[in-house]
Amino acid sequence: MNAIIVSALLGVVMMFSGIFTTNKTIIKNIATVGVLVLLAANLMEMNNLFSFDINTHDLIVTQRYGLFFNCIAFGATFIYLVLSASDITEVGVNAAEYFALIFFVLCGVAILSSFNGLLMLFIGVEILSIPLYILTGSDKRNLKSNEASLKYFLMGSFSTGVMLMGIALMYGATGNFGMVHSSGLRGAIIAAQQPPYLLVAGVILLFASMSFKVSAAPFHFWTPDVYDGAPSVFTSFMSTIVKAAGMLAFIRVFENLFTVLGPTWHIIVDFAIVSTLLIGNITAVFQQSVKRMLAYSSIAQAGFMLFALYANNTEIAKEGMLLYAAAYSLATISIFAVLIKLQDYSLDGFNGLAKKEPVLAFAATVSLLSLSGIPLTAGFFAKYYVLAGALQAGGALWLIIVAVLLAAVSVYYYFRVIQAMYFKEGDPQTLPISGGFKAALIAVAAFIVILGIWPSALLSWLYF
Amino acid sequence: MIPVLLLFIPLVAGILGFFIKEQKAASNWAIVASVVTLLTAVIGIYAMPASMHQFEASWLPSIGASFSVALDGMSKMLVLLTAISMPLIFIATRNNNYSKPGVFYALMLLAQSGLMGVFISMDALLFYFFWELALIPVYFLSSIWGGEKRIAVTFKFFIYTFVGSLLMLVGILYVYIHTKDHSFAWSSFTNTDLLSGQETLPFFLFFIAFAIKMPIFPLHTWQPDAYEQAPTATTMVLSGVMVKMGLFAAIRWVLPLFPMATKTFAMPIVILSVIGMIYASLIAIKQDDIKRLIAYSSIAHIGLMAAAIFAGGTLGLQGVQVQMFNHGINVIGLWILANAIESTLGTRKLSELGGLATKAPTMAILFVVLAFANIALPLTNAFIGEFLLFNGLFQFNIWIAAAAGVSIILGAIYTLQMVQKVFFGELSAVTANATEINSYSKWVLIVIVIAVIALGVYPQPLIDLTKDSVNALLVIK
Amino acid sequence: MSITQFLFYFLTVLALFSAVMVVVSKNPVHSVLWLIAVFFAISGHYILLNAQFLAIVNLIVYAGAIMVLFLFVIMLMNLNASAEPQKNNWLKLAGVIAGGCFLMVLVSLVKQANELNNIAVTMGTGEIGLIKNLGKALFNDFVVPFEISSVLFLSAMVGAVVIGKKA
Amino acid sequence: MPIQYYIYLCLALFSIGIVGVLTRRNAIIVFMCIELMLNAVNLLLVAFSKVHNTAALAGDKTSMIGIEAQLFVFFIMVVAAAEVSVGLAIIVMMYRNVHSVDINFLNRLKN
Amino acid sequence: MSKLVYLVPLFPLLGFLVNGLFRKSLSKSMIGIIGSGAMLASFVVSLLIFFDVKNGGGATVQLFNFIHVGSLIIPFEFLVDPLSSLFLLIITGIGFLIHLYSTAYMHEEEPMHFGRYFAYLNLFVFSMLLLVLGGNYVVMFIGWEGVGLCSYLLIGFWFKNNNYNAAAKKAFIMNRIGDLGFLLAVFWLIVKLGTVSYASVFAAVSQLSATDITIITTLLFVGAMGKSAQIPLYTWLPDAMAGPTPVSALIHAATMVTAGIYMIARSNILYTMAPATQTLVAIVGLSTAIFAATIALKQNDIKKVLAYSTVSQLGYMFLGLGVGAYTGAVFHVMTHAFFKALLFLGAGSVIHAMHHEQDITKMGGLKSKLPITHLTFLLGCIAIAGVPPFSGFFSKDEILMAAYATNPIFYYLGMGGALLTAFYMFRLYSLTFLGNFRGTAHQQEHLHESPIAMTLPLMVLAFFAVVAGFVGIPELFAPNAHALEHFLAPVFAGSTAIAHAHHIEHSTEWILMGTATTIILIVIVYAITKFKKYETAEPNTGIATILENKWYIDELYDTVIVNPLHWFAGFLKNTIEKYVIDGAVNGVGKLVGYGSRQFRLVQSGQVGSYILMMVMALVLFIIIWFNDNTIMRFIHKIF
Repeated sequence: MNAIIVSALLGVVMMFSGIFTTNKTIIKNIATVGVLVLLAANLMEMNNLFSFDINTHDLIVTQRYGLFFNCIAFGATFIYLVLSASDITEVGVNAAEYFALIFFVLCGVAILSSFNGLLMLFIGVEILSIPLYILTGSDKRNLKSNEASLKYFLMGSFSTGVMLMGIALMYGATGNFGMVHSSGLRGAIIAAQQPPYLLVAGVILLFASMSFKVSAAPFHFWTPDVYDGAPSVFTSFMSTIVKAAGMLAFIRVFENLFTVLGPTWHIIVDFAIVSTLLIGNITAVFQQSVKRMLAYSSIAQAGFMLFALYANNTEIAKEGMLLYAAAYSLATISIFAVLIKLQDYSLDGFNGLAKKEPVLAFAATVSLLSLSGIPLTAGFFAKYYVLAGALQAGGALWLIIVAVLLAAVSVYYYFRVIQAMYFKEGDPQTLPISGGFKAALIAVAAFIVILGIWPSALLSWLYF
Repeated sequence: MIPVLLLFIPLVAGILGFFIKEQKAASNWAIVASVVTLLTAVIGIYAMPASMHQFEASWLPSIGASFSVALDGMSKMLVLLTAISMPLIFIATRNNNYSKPGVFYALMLLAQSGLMGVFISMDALLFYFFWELALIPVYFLSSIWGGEKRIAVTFKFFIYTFVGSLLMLVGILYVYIHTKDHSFAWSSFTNTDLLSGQETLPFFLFFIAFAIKMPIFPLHTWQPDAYEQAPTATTMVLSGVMVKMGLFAAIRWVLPLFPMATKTFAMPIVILSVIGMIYASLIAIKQDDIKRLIAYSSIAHIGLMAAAIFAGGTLGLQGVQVQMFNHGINVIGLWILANAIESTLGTRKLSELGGLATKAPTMAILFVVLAFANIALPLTNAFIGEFLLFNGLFQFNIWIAAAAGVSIILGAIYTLQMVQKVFFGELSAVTANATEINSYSKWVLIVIVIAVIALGVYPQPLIDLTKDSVNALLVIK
Repeated sequence: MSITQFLFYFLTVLALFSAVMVVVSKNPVHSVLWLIAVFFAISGHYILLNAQFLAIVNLIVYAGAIMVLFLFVIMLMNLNASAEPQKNNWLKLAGVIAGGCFLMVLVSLVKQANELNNIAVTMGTGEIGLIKNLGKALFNDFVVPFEISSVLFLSAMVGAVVIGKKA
Repeated sequence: MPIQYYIYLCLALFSIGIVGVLTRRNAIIVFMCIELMLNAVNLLLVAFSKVHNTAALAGDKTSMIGIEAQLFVFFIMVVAAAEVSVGLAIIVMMYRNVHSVDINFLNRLKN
Repeated sequence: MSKLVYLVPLFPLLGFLVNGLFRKSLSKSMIGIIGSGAMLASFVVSLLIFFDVKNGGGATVQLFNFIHVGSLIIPFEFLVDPLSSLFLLIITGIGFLIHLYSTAYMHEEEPMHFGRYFAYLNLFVFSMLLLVLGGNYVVMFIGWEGVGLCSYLLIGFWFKNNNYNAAAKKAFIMNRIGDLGFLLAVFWLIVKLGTVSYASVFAAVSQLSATDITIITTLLFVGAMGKSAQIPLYTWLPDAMAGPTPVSALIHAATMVTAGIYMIARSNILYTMAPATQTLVAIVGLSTAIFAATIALKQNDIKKVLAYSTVSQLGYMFLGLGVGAYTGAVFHVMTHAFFKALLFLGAGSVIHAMHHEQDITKMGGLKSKLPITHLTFLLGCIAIAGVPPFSGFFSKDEILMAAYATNPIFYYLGMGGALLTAFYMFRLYSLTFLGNFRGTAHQQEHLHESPIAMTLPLMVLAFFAVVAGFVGIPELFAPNAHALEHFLAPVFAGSTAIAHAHHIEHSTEWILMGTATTIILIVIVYAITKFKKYETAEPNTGIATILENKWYIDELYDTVIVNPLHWFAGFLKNTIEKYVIDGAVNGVGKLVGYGSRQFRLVQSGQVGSYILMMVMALVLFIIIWFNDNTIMRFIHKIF
């Protein structure tokens, strides 16, 4: 509960800070400190030091796993703010409000990591989504931003409708919204022996809408357009922390349902995984804009995260999910932080970056290596854990082979950026870059490498 | 402790190397580092007790992966090869100038570290780690300092091998799931009870990775291009040491893990390898570029080793072990010569060369010796290897051995053709102003030539070094 | 046919017809009005189902507040029928077919669902729809989501400000 | 009334909403159709709530089972209201920039 | 003494190293002294060993284990027995003479190349010694390939001339083809017996099946074909005349080409047990003898004639081996070594005098100008023609008699070849030394006898060419006078025990011998008279053209093997590699690119179509779920 309450309060604080000051640096610093406070609050709850004691009537259940995910999300947000907070303040005039919205999103993240029931899922998803519609459109005079915002909003609302229909049908079949193990949905399903038709229809609709949230194909269509149109700082946020939270929610909803739903489930998940990987990776190949390429790549990465869903409930997959969230968020935040500093988002805009800004190029390279899953970077273990989980859960080998082959395709487009930076001549225009920013980038890169050598550094916290 | 040192000396030296700006200093640093590695390897292998040859530390206990490295016969030999090659390469190419020399040498040292890791790791995950790590520096080396088409070619090479290694990763996962104690240790991997039907898929997942790396026909097309475009020093690493990764891995990981599948698929694989030998030899006959010629010749030689691995048998396996080392130093010698020719004359086209023996007799002699080593003339080191390899193949199947034998003849054709076109005949416009090979390369080549002949006359040390791993392999089978 | 049955059919027909009119009306204002009609029909259903509180809320919040907001916006923009250019007929057809398919598969599912047989909705009884009961539940069991909804509203509010404020 | 009738009704309303979303280009009408979909869901939830309540009443005369669905409907309305405010703001913003609410008018982002 | 046998190859090796490494700093005379001195030293040791063996010595000397893998042990061992000691003598003896000769012949070369020449020569002798001394097939193979290497180096000694290089390459590759056969035979032995040492192989020969023996011997014979220039692998030898003449004398007459005979003689037990192979050997040998002789009839290059004569004589030796006359074959090797070395060196002397003119139609009348050369050459010709009591007579006669005993047809054909030999040798002699001088005036002015370093070896060789035959006097003349047979008897003891002794009547032998000698003498006289008055070349017609062009065999090989091979290689390189294999690899990349372009179109940018697709996907999911059986079956069918 700590995270939910503190993040909501921090959102309010940020709202008011906009009233009392217009100094962007102060606002920025408040936000950065705020995230640390949030992180501290969450850690406290994790270590049973202090937590709000509220009777949630089993609507919210905090578990170590979810809290740990919160830590990752808040930590990633902290890094995000350190790297990009000054760019957030540059998007428009409402700097304080942007931060407030970010904290509201974090509140949604915290709900999604601890909900216990479809009602809280629904509310959490909405709290997560609504600020994003606004952040997407925050660059108000940019038509691309407008367009992205409108598309995101319409399609998001549509998917909300689908989700609600799914929930309604599930409720109709079981008379329950809860996920408490024996008396909730799961118990009802087990009791019914063969899953009732209405329930299945509802689950499919819910699956579709959750797929939409994590941009899994064939419900991914909004992703490239929205990520491309949104201001880059917010794309960075959306495509990492928010997406990871969505994925966590997805897994949490389904981890209890899968085992009882029968083998057909796997066909649908297979279909989703394959099409997500295929569309994400293949379409990214010919993108000329790095930002749009990263949008497609985030679809592809979602395909990998879906393996954690596929592997429902195996220990290794759950760890993998956390590691994936951390690795993917770190890498993407860092690459976006570099991207934002460039004037030209096209591939040619990166030409010769290594000569001009070696630190930026190096950090971007480490991030890209991590995204493509090369060993010694966190991305490798992330992919490794989820695939191992899928295999351990008795997954089909062909699915994993398809996945790795498409990962090889992903190397193609990630490395095109590395090639542009290191092997091509050019004179990239960059915004002014501070020493602190560079130091932070290096730190992130180092963190990626440390996780890549010793993932236990992160994962062992899960068990203490 | 020794394996750890072998891993970390080049690693640390490499990382430090990034900060050196000046050409000579960087070169000196690399030479010193690699010589220290070499000394460590030699002293460690020959003067230290066996207890120093192993090291194990906890790495990821939750999934059963550990930092487990060890030196057995086979890895000792390849470690020696790696350790010897690097100083030779660094000294021989000391006259080459690079932009950003510090980075160049640093990456070379990192590649060395990765290679060492591949050869010494006794844990599948660790092995995979190093397998990829060896590749990354090479990717950068080739892409930054390579030839005209370097970016596209290196990229193809990288993705090609990456596809293979990803498949191997799936294979590793598959076997891992089936280990009894859910561990990545080599001993657990060899101790699974996979049914023969279950072996097929992971066998091919592993095999394809190694086949691409070796490379086995028809997965070889990345190789000539990559060798041609990479800076010569990198090409030396690639063909001298790196292709041995595939062979080594096949012996270390495929044979003991999937004995039944190996038996089942030995025949098609051997046939494919032999086709590759003849095919590559024939193409080599038609090559006009020295580097490409050596590349195809290398494919042919590797094909023989691959065939012998899957043909099995003491003689063949022992032959592969010996030949890995021999081919490594021989081919490095050939690359040094190719580099010398290219750097002094600015061309690698056979059709533009000729009569170099008049201008550069020393180079000619060294080249001829290595050329004859390349075609496995007796009393050169390659003969021992090929003799054993053919023997192994012969025991497997007479007709295949006879067909493979054709490559002996074809090898003579293209090698002598190359020698003739480069060194004999009248001087051409290009070679008219040729000079003798520089003394760095010369002395390195002399060392190599001495090694070629010494090991050709008295190969027993090499055989004895690897005997235990061959025996171990046969016990498992 | 009892009165409730009659009301059910009447409200159903009304709801469906109005819904179709929402979709097919050329003039956005008409659409809004037809939508309000749908809401009324649905509120009627709520009453039939003894969900009186929801019926009222539906009317006040939806028909009253939200639809007025829509009307405001439409008026503000001065949109009329001609504002919407003709859409590609093929896409329209595809849309109708897709929607029809969706309806079809779900209906066929419900038809096959044996577990729903013999379950009838009894009308005119039950107390859960009463404000008293709902209020108790809302402020006891569901107080957490209720409070958390405030975050939702806050963010919507901030959003409206961010988007709506002249830059 | 058999429960199927309510399900059919709600599915029909929901599908009409979908068809509207698919066929209309006016962003406001598209949005209204989405509201229609939400209302279909609301009605379905209430109907189910009634069914489950009736079933529970057979065993326990004071059972409150089914009330959570009605509260769910309540929350849906809450969320819908919030969404509307944001959505209309976005639409207005778009209208300000391009003087149109045609959803296909903006298509810079593609491929 | 025999224990010191390693000294024999050691001296040439040292000579090679010293001359090779320090050739820049040594003077020519130093180089000559070192090169020849090494040979002399070897010769002396060989001589000692020979007498040691003659007195019942002999030994197997193991130096170290060359290869020891599993149960396979291949030691680096030397075997000293009558056969190898005899070859030692021939190699080091003639080798020494040729070294000596070379110091004068090659004197025009620059010191560096002079040193290189002697280094190669020493290396060659070293390899040849390994070949004959080797105590197992692998060591023999080392020498076997080593002589091939040296032959390559020496033929291409004047490396600026690309024709010479091509000839060198051809020699090496032809040899390699044979070597492959040899190697396969060795593998077969290893597989079947697990050993390659002569002693253990011959002891275990009974364990081999008849098929095994036939295959092994055939494969070994393929090796011999390459090394000893038999049909079909003979074409390299005539081309090998590109090398300096002493090299031709040493390699292509006296030593290297006899390696095949040595090897078969060494493996005589195997061959005796494989009658089928023996027949093959005899037939191939005989055909080669006659075939090469016909070509030699019409050659005008002095060295080419000698080269074809060599091929032809080697054919006789194989005939001897094929009919079981191992001693005869070895005997012929010995006598042939003397007179062929003599002839080549004599030819060298002529070429030297004629300023590198090799065409005999442009010579003539050299008799008076080069008296020593002339005389020794004539003796050589008589010896090779087989006139009694010159050495060639005895050895050839022994082979032919054995052939008669096996199959009279062999004899008649062999005899025909011998007549051809007499004819072309004396054609050569007459054209070169008799008649009028047909060269340029410049050449005539400078005609001179060669220096002593060249003529001395000629004289020594001439002496042996005349008298060497007496070590093998047939039983016909004096019972038990065949010293060589007695000396070699231990080597061939196994074969003698198995083989059916073919004895022909002494009367028959007398008749054959007499007739043959008479006809040969007639042919010689005919040839001398015919070519004495030769003035200008007349264009050849009919079969003569074919003979002049060597039966067009080189052209045939080019058309049937070389050109198709090159075409095929080009096809692989330019089509298969580029478009099929690499094309497939790149095709995958292109496919991904194409897919990418197509997938991008789905992203149309229109909300309506996005939602449409989402709805359709939903419908699809539901359909999938509720038709799971059908769909599962479908998916299982695919994967």
